[in-house]
Amino acid sequence: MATLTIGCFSSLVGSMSLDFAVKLAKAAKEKGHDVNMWVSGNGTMLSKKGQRAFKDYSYLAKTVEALIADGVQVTACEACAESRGFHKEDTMENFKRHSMDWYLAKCVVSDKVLHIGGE
Amino acid sequence: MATLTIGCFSSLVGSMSLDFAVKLAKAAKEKGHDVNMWVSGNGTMLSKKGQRAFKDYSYLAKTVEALIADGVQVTACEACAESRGFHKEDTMENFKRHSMDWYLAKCVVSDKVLHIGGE
Amino acid sequence: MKLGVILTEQARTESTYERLQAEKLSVVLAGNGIYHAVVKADGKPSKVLDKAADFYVLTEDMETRGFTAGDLVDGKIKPIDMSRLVDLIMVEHDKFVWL
Amino acid sequence: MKLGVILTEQARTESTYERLQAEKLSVVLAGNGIYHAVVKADGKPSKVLDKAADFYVLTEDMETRGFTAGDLVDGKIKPIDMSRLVDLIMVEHDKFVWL
Amino acid sequence: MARELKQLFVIQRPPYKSENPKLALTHAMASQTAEIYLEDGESVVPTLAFVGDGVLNVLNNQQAMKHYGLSSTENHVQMSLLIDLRVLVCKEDLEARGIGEDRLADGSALGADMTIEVLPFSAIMAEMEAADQLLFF
Amino acid sequence: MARELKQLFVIQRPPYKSENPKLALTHAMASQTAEIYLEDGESVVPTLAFVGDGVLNVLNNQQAMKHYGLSSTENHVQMSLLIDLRVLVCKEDLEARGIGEDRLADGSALGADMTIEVLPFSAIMAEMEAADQLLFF
Repeated sequence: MATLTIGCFSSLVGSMSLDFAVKLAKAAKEKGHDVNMWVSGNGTMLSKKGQRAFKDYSYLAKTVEALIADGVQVTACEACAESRGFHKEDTMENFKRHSMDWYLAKCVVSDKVLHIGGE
Repeated sequence: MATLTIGCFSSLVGSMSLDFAVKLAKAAKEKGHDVNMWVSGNGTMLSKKGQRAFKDYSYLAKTVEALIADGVQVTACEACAESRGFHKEDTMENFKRHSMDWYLAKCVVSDKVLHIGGE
Repeated sequence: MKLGVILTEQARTESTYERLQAEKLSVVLAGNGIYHAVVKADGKPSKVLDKAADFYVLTEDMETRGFTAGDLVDGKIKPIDMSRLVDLIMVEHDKFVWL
Repeated sequence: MKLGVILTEQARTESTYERLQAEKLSVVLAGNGIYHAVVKADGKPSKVLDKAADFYVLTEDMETRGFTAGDLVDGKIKPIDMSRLVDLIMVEHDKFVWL
Repeated sequence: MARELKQLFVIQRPPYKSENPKLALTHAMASQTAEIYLEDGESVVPTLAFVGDGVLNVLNNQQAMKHYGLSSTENHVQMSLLIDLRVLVCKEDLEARGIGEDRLADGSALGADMTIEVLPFSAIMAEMEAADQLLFF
Repeated sequence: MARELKQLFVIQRPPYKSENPKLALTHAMASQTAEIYLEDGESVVPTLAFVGDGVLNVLNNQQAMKHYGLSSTENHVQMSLLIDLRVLVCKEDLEARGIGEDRLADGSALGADMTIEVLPFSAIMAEMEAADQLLFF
């Protein structure tokens, strides 16, 4: 088995790209791979605690919590989060925050990287 | 003088559309018009309190506070905000929250509407 | 109707813009829409400019992206500021849309 | 190189995709990219399919948008699930990019 | 002042990649309750017009709930029909994409009397002209 | 294991409408400090390649600070050159847009030794081939 690092810049709810990233992380984990996940830009919305489930909106918080419990390292870009007013106390439990160098360092020790840019 | 209602769905920081909406609101207000502003979807990010100013990221919180103090009614879609984990206690002071009917009702009493869709 | 259109993307692939009709039509190039006013597409001026309309470009968005009025590809495009845009919206057109 | 590409937009206006070259090239249509697999563009199959590549479409994204394998415009497009995509990324290609 | 405001919501983007078209539908449906903010005699009547890639929103058989736990855009179209909103779809844009009219969302399962109106672009352009306010999504 | 990872960041979107190109630049620059997370002998070297509408990012005279209080994408390109990152720009894509090479960002004002390399797409394709990892923005 190998290591996959997924980076994602896309916003919560809107684009479905973050939904895709979370689904892919889950599928890779289920196949026995190690998975890291980096969210930056509007992707940091994923880290906000207290997301409410409505059926009209994508709801990813629960899946992300399960991934984290399952050993997936999920990390938000600290500066991107702070600029949006997401501080440490706004962050989902066990959702890490680091500067962008964390992502590059994870790439170094990963067999594969999928970077999801765009909105 | 007349009344302008601006609606905006675009995300904070990313697209510059929200920057445009805020600038237009300010310019219209300075020319003596009444202005209402509605943010929905990812636009509700504008309502998050505690946004930090960095020169690498758009920073609109201060301008929005000044607009509100100046009598511009700025309102976020409540469901869109809640789904993203932005609750009442996460919201900038005097930034209102209502359901979507507020926007339509403001349109009824406005001379002009500019609706900014897209990301 | 007197219709104003704000274009903010450099890529227009759908055909709504091409099909819009109005007695008076104004097109405001703002955000990344300013590229239609200052850069070419495959060596030719943007097709967006083919429309029978009055064209405006938001100076501040043009300058933000590294261009000035001297770069405009067509003399019919008028540089404006946000204050002038307010008048276009509030006084000179019936409806204004963000495409 | 063995290169995989994920396309998630229904509109491709820039030319990077057209110019990509690899000994082995796979294109995965996901998100709104699935429209290239199931709807026409001006009555013809999407130009995206002109590329010399292996084509895949993510079944769940196709179904989300109201289409099934019966709607595929070309028999060369293979429906896959997320688990199969993991193998394409982790095992069968050197690099995978999201265009 | 008694006033019925006519709004035309023009949806030009495809579903799911952007939340925009779904928000157009939910905002239009909110017209039902807008009166709590309005004076007597005031009301707002939105009409929905799908053009360009926006026509992809009104397809039937969307399985968003099954795959993403998300109510489908189709479902929102059906609900709009149920509350008697007019839903217009551009004929030429359906044809260019090879989408037959048998593929369009149907509100009757939910009990809607209204059906989707497939119209040439010229008729939708006339609706833009007639509307008091135009909102593009 | 000693290892130098070569990453190619391919930027295909224009600036400002999306935060994406600027994030590409800031992520690339973060390679300078990534070693705090790495073993001895490990390092990461990103190269930036601007193609398609992405070439619009590297223009000079961007006035984002004046008009939006925002550091310009040009400034980030200059900073990238200053820390000796390679910055590649597609020649054909500049030409198609009528942009001369005299319009490109210059890092020398900040003291950079590196300059932007204008290359045909085929040369950028060869860089994609040579890179260990490819990240598209």
